[in-house]
Order: sequence, then C-alpha cells, then structure tokens
Amino acid sequence: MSRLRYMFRETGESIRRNPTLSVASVITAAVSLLIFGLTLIIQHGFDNLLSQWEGGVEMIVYVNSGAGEEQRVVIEDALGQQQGVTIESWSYCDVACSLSDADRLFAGDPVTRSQLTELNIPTQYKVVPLDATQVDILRGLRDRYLELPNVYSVQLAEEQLDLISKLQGFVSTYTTGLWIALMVAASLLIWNTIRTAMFARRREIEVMKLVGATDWFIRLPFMLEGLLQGVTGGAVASVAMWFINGRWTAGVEAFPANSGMTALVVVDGYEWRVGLIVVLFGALIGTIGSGTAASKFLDV
Amino acid sequence: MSRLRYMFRETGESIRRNPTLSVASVITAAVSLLIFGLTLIIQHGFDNLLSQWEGGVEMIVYVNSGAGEEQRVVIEDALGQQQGVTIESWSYCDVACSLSDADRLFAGDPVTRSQLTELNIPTQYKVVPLDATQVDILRGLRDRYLELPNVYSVQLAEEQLDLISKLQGFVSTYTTGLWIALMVAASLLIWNTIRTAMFARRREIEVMKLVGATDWFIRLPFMLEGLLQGVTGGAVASVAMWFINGRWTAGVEAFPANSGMTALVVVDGYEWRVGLIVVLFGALIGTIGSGTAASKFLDV
Amino acid sequence: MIRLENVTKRYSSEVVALDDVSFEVPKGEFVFLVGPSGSGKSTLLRLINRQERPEEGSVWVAGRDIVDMPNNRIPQLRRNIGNIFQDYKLLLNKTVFENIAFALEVIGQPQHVISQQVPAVIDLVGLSGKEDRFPHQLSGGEQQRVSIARAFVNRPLILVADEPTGNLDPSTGEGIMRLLDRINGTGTTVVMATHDRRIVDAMRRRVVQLDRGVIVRDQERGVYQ
Amino acid sequence: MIRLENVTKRYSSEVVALDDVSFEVPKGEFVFLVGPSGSGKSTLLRLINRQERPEEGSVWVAGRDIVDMPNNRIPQLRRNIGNIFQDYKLLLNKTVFENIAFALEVIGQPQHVISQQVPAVIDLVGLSGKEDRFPHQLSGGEQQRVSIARAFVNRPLILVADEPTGNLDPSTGEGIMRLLDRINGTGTTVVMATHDRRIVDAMRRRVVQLDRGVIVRDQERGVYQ
Ligand SMILES: Nc1ncnc2c1ncn2[C@@H]1O[C@H](COP(=O)(O)OP(=O)(O)OP(=O)(O)O)[C@@H](O)[C@H]1O
Ligand SMILES: Nc1ncnc2c1ncn2[C@@H]1O[C@H](COP(=O)(O)OP(=O)(O)OP(=O)(O)O)[C@@H](O)[C@H]1O
Ligand SMILES: [Mg+2]
Ligand SMILES: [Mg+2]
Repeated sequence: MSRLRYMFRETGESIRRNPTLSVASVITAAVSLLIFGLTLIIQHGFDNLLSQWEGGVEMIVYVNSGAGEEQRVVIEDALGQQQGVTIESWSYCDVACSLSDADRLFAGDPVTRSQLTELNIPTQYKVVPLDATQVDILRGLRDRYLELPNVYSVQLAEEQLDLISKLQGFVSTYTTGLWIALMVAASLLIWNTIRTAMFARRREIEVMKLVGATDWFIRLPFMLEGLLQGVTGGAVASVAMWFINGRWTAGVEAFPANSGMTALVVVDGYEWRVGLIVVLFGALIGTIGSGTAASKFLDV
Repeated sequence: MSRLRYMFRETGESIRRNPTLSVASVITAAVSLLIFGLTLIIQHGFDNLLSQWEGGVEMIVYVNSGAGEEQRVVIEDALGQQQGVTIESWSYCDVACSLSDADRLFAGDPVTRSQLTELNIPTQYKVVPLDATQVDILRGLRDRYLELPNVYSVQLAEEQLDLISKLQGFVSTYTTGLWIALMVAASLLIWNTIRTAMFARRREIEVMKLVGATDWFIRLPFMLEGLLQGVTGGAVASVAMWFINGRWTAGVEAFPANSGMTALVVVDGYEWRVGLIVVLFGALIGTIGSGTAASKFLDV
Repeated sequence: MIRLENVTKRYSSEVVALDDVSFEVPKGEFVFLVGPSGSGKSTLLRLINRQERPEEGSVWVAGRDIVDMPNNRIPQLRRNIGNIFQDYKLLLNKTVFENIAFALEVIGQPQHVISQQVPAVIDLVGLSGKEDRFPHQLSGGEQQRVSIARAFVNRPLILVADEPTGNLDPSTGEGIMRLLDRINGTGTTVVMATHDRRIVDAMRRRVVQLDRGVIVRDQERGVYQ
Repeated sequence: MIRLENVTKRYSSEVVALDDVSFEVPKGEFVFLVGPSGSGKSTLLRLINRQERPEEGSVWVAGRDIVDMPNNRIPQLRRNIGNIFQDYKLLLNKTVFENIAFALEVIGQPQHVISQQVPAVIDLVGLSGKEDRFPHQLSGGEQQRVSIARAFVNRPLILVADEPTGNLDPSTGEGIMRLLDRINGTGTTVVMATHDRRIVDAMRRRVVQLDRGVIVRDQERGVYQ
C-alpha cells in the first residue's frame, strides 16, 4: 500500500517536473502509432478492394442472376475447353459467395450494396489462367465469353489490379518508413525522458541507494512513467485513427459508385483490433524505452 | 576568430554529449518537415490534375485538331445561344493553350504526352455554367454539343472533379494535421535538447557568468546547435521528399494512361522550391526552439 | 563489526587510494579517521557500504564478507549502515519530516512504523517543532542534524560520517559531535573522517591516521597530532 | 574599492540575511569576513559581484553604484572581480590549462593573450608542469590553486573568496593563504569569508565579524575571537 502510493506519487511528480519532454514524447509516439495504425487500415482497405482477385484470378465471368445450373452448362463447357490450354483452373462463386464479395466491395457504399439481393446479384466464374502475362490471350477469351448466353459481363484483372496493387505497394512502403522512423524517435524520446527524469532526481536516487532501497523499488516509478507515455500515445493514436477512419468511410459514401473506392474502407471490426494493437505497441515501446533507461542510469 | 572556434567547439561537444535527444529531435523534425513537404507536393499534384477546370469551368468541348476558325463558328454559335441562359461564359483554348494543359495533365506520362503535337491535339472550349449544381442541364448540353460537326468529345467536370477535390481535401487535412502535431513536437524537442544541454553545462555557464562572459556569448553556441538540428531535419526531409517524389513519378509512368493519375506528379521545379522551403522551415523552428530555451534558461 | 584485511583500492594504475590496509572496529566503538587531503579517508568509508570494491583484500561488515556480495544483497547491507556527509545530501524539496520519512519509505516500511519512528528520532536530534521546515529554512547545523536523523532513523548498527562538521562553524560543530557521541552511547558503532583538530582533540577517542593510503597511526584515546 | 551603504538583503520576509550593513574596503586591503553559519558572509560576497541585489542601500564597486547597473553592464563589472569558492568550481572535463584559459576565452580574449597570460599565472600559483592534468588528478589544495589562477588570470582589481580553505587540511590551507597574501601584495583587494580560526589568527589582517546579518566587530589586524 505504502509502496503503491509512493510509486504513483513519484511518477506524478516526475511528469509534472518535465512537461515539455513528456508532451513531445507523447506526440511523437502518438503520430508514429497513428501512421502505423493507418498503414494497417489502408492495407486492409486495399486487400478488400483486391479480395475478389485473390489466388491468381485474372478474369471474372459474371453470370446473369437467376441463370440456373442447366443454363450455366454452356459457360462451363466453354471454360472446360480451355482447361489446360490457356486456363489453369476456374471456380464457380455462387449467390452466397458473390454476396459476400459484394459485402467487401461495397463496404463504403451501403446504398449500392443494399440494392444487391439474392435475386438480382450476378454470380461469378473466377478464372486462373496458365500465364497471367499473356494479356492478349485473356482479351481474346473475354471477347469470346461475352458472346455466350447468360454472360452478364467479363472483367479482366489487369484493368484494376495493376494500378491498385502498385498504389498499395507505394503507400505502404512509405507510410511504413515514416512510422518506423518515428517509432525510433519515440523510443529514444521515452528513453530520454526517463533518463532526464532520473538525472533530475539523482540526489533522491543517491539517497535511496545509500539507505538501502532495492534497484526495483527505484526503477519502478520511472518505468511506470514510460509505460504511461507509451500508452497515452497509443490511446491518442487509436482515437485519431478511429476518427479519421470514420470520416473517410463517410466521405467514400459520397464518392461516385464507379470511382473504385467503395471497397477502400474498413468497417468490419478490424479497426478495433488495430486500435488495440496500437495501444499495446505503445505500451511496449514505453516499457522498453523506460526499462533500458532505468537500468542503464541506475548507477548515477 | 578565437570566438568562432570556441563556438563551434562548444556546439560540437554539446551534440556529442547528448546524442539520443539530438537524434530524436532531428528525426521528429525531419518526419514533420517531410510530411509538410509532401503535403505541398500532393496539393500541387492535385492542382495539376484540376488545372484544366480552373475558374469554375464545368464543361469542356474538345474540337477536332485542324478545325479552322470558320469551322468552329458553328460551335461558337451554339455556345452563344446559351450565353446568359445556362452558360455564364466560355473561352477558347487554342493549340498553344491546349498543349500547355497537356504538359500538366500528362506530366507523369511523357510517352503519351509526346504523341500530342500541334498537328493532332484537340483544342478546347472551356465553359462556365450559370449554375454548376444543375447537372441535368449540363448533361443535356453535352448531348447536344456532341452532335455538332468537328466536336471531338465533351467532358463534364462532375465526372472527375468531385472525387478528386474531395480526395484532395481529405488528404491535405490529415497530412496537415500530422505535420503540425509533429512540428509542435519537434519544436518542443529542440527546446528541450537545448535546455538539457544548458543544464548539462550549468557549471560551465555558472563559471562563464562569474568571469564576465556576456549573455550572447553564452547563448550563441546553443542557438547554433538548435539551428543545426532544424537544418539537418530539413535537409533529411528534402532528400527523402526528392526521393519519394522521384519514385512516385517513375511509378506513375507505369500506370495505365486512363488511370487519371498521370497529372498527379510534380516535375515542374516546384519540388525544388518546396525542398528549399522545408530547409528554411527547419532552420526557423531550430532557431525559435533554441532561442527561447537559451534565453529562458540562462539564469541557471 | 567492521574488519578490513589487506585491502588495496586503486582508482587507476597510478592512483592507489588505499594500500594494503588492515584494521578492525569492534561493536560500539567510536573511531576518527584523520589524515591529509587525498590520503584515502573517504575511500575507506565508501568501501564499508560497498559504494566501492577493493581490488585486493576483504571487507567484513556485521559478520559478512561484502566484497563479493551479490548486488541484490547490497540494499540489505546498507540498511545496517547510516551515512552522514559534509554536504548533508538532504532533498531540498522535502520538509524535515519528509526527508527522514523518505529513508523508511523507500525501504518499504509501512506507514505506522514511519509515523512512530520519525518523531522519535526528530526528538533525539533536537529538532522538535521544526518538522515542517524545508532545508533552506534551517542553519547548517540543523541541516546536519536532519541528515543524522535520517541516517539513524532505521537504527543501523553502524554510522559512517565523512567530515560531518566540515561546513559548520566550531560551536555548531561541537553540537553535532555531542549528538554523535550520544548515538554512539546507544551502542551504535561510529566511524568518522575529519580534518577538525579541535574536535578530535576534545573527544579523545580512537584515532586512525592515514597517509597516502597507508595507516600510519592507530591510537586509543588519541589526538589529531 | 568596495563600499556598502546601509545595505539590507532579504531572501524572504522572514530571512533577513544582511541588516543595514555599511562598510568600506579601500584598494589593496585584505579583509576577513567571519561569523557563525548563516550570519550573511556569502550573501555579502554575492552582493559585490551582483549575483544578488540588495533590497535597500547601495553597493559601490570600483567607483560605480552597481545596484541599478543595467544587465548588459554586469559582464564588464565581473571582469574586474575574481571569485574563489570552497568547492573550487573547476570544469572537470578540462585540464588545468584549459580551465584557466576558459576564463579568458569566454570574455573574447584573443589566442595570443591566452598563450601568454595562462602560463604566467600557472607559474604564479606554483602549478608549472601540471598544466595537462585534469582536476581529479590533483589534490584539493592544487585544485584550489587552479581556481585562484582562473580568478586571477584576468588581473582583476578585487578577489572575492568564500571559504577557500574549507575543504582543505590545515597545512594545505596555509599554502593557499600564502598564495592569496602574495596576490594581495600585488595590489589586488582581497575579501575572504572563512570559519578557519587558525588562519585568521595567523594572518593578522582586518577582521569584519557578522552575526545574524549585522556587523558586530570591525578590527584592524584582528583575530578570529
Ligand atoms: N572517484 C574517484 N576516481 C578517481 N580517483 C579518486 C576518486 N575518488 C578519490 N580518488 C583519489 O583517491 C585518493 C584518495 O581520495 P579520498 O577522497 O579517499 O581522500 P580523502 O582522504 O577523503 O581526502 P579529502 O580529505 O580531500 O576528502 C585521492 O588521490 C583521490 O584523488
Ligand atoms: N538563496 C537563498 N535563498 C534563501 N535564503 C538564503 C539563500 N542564501 C542564503 N540564505 C539565507 O540567508 C542567511 C545568510 O546566509 P549566508 O549563506 O549568507 O550565510 P553564511 O554566513 O555564508 O553561512 P555559512 O557559513 O554557512 O556559509 C541564512 O539564513 C540563509 O539560510
Ligand atoms: Mg574525503
Ligand atoms: Mg557561506
């Protein structure tokens, strides 16, 4: 009891004494963790956008809604003819599967999504070609399949996939660069705040050591301070991320439906997981930064 | 001479003594300035993208290349009829003007740009409507103008402008938020580095004051240190920005020409101006941060 | 209580602070360490509470060889030794009471022990009524009394004092010596380094004289010389 | 050289460090300030170099009233006053030479002045051959000599010394006093606060005794009492 009270009192006093460094540490940690969180969120958004093309799918043949198994035989025959020639494999995505694809594709545009039902959604054949680079062959196939009865439309990956995955790679590389640089800065700062705090209290620490306080007793309030900074940074980042994600999701609804952005949102609960990860990450850098500092500078 | 040598020696020693705080300050300043620079660059890229729609232009009528003045009379008559009814004003963008538009629009795609020449580029009529929100009226106009002889195509702003300016607003708001937060952190950090440096050298400072050194003599090495940190941060940010901009420009060339991204690059020299601004900004926060700290803590 | 056996302490290859020193302090004794500046007095005191470790020899405190004591046992050792310094080492932002209580708090003593022992020791050093003053509101002699109270509040077996009267004028210094004498009277072993001839001559206790790291005199009821 | 007129210095409404003190030190004189701890000796010395300002009265140094001197003139004043402290205040990361040169560097003296004056003053204080040592490689007495050299290298009109022998053993302290005496012999005014009875009694110079902020004795060729 006495110990706990002592610890919180010392931690509080220490923060009060050096507010600028603490504030700067928290800001840097928060921005770093925010960019980290946004990187995860953006990645997830892009993944949504690309989800229907997973597994090497390069062509999707959309089938008119309501086309029964008998009516799809023609299409499957046509696909079967190419099996082993230009197509490696294909799979049928039925109504349930197509609806779940739509859930992700129109995550940011609930109005459009709500117009798609079991009755009117086109089902899909997802086609994996033998050689994805042979775009001409795929285009030829598309033109042939478009002629088939009950085919609603045919889409090729190259039209979309290429741009998006390039964008994804570009964005993640540089946001990752930014958050790592800032994370290094935040760790150094927390380390430094603790070092400064310990230096400011070197007289206390000297006396504590002389009267026989254990190293852990001396160390703990400082580690608590670092932990607090990391967690505060993480919490601020989580809230900011939640806010930005919300604004973006609201913004995307207002975009034109054909802008290709409607899948670029995260509303499936992943944002909460990221929020938690961000706070834990903050706690981690806080503890590591302060722990190293406290251990290193205990011999003041 | 003696003074200058003294100053640089002291500054150097001071940085050596407290590398973590200096490194953290520089990283934070650099990332802040980088995001600041990128915000400017992105803004400029978006502006390029939107440049042909400047001044309330909501519709562009593209005229076949080679159509002479006599052949355009029909178009101008049609426009003149609507003047004051649905159209507020219109202006003709001749070959030279259209080429310079293309310079910006295909800045990221020199191959496409090089295929446009004085001989084959469509010229443009840029139309400002009385009421930009009456999209139906504009669509009606488009359909009518498309029928006119020598009209190559007609584009409406709403198809492009809306999404892009929303994106621009969104991106700049949050990147600006990030760089301002980090800028605050960087200033606090430089302030703190200097304070720490002065605290670490309080014995020296005490002796200096006792033997009759002037305040400016004591203050200058510390301000130099802060300036150095700010400028280093700015320089790192400039280099990183230049690198990222280069990679992006190279990436955009590989995007499909119809991706609408070809204008989203900055190659017109603006990036050098931004680089300079970033370094100057770094110098500014360095000087302000260290100057306030040095003046405040001279009474140690 | 304290025993040094052939102790050599070097700070570097040239600086030999103590050179093959052996000496013993029985329980309850009062010993003056004297000698010119740099003769190794402070070093010897720092060996006793393991602030320094000797290169050679062994140091026994309260029946234990402390030279190779593991680090996690040192706090326990130090709880048996009270330290007093020339510059008091008080915490300037804490009151008299808090300064003394601090020594109990940080070794995890519960509140009821603190509220019982601190007033008792404040009374012992004669500072009753000044509990709520801050160090800067006290004279040097009073500050030294606080530092003695802090060193003694835990009832250690040994008090170690490094020039405790160095910053005090003669009559204030005498008051401090009377206090240390009283504490010694309760059975606490006291080892004190000093430059103060008058005090040594007045007290007439055992005097150990160091010179360049060597004991050159060890005299019962000695004088400063 | 120094004149205080009805000077009162309060640190707070209760703490009156100096109470209506007047006294004068002519050029070239050697004055001891004595008195019990807290009597105001250090405060008086800090008034002379404008580290403190009195609430009432005026302080004249070298013909100027320094109480209302604007801040930007203070450096010039301090170049005329050398300071010596009990704890030397040497810079631990600089050698003897650098410590002394530092005092000239920071007032903007050119290199050729430094390389001429520093060796001269090192010679004066008897530290020739130890220019490249660091403070921790020196005895306390030697450190104090460095601090005196630093205070004197600029040939100030006044030397102000606050218990310069407080940390030194008697014989080392006597050496320091001989040095200060020599410097005083060159015409430099010396004001020195001390607790050291032996030194005061041996020197037989003017003694000004303070008690609770009041001058209670001012005696030519006095003793500590
Ligand atoms: N931390 C240290 N590092 C290096 N040398 C040291 C250290 N502490 C003391 N010394 C050296 O060890 C020797 C003994 O120093 P010590 O402080 O023990 O002497 P002392 O008798 O206490 O002197 P004083 O009367 O001045 O306090 C001296 O030569 C001193 O310079
Ligand atoms: N910075 C300060 N703030 C508040 N009070 C102070 C300060 N400096 C000194 N005092 C008080 O002023 C009075 C005179 O102190 P001063 O240090 O001048 O005495 P002194 O004669 O030098 O004592 P000593 O012999 O202990 O050095 C004392 O009561 C002291 O507590
Ligand atoms: Mg000592
Ligand atoms: Mg004093």
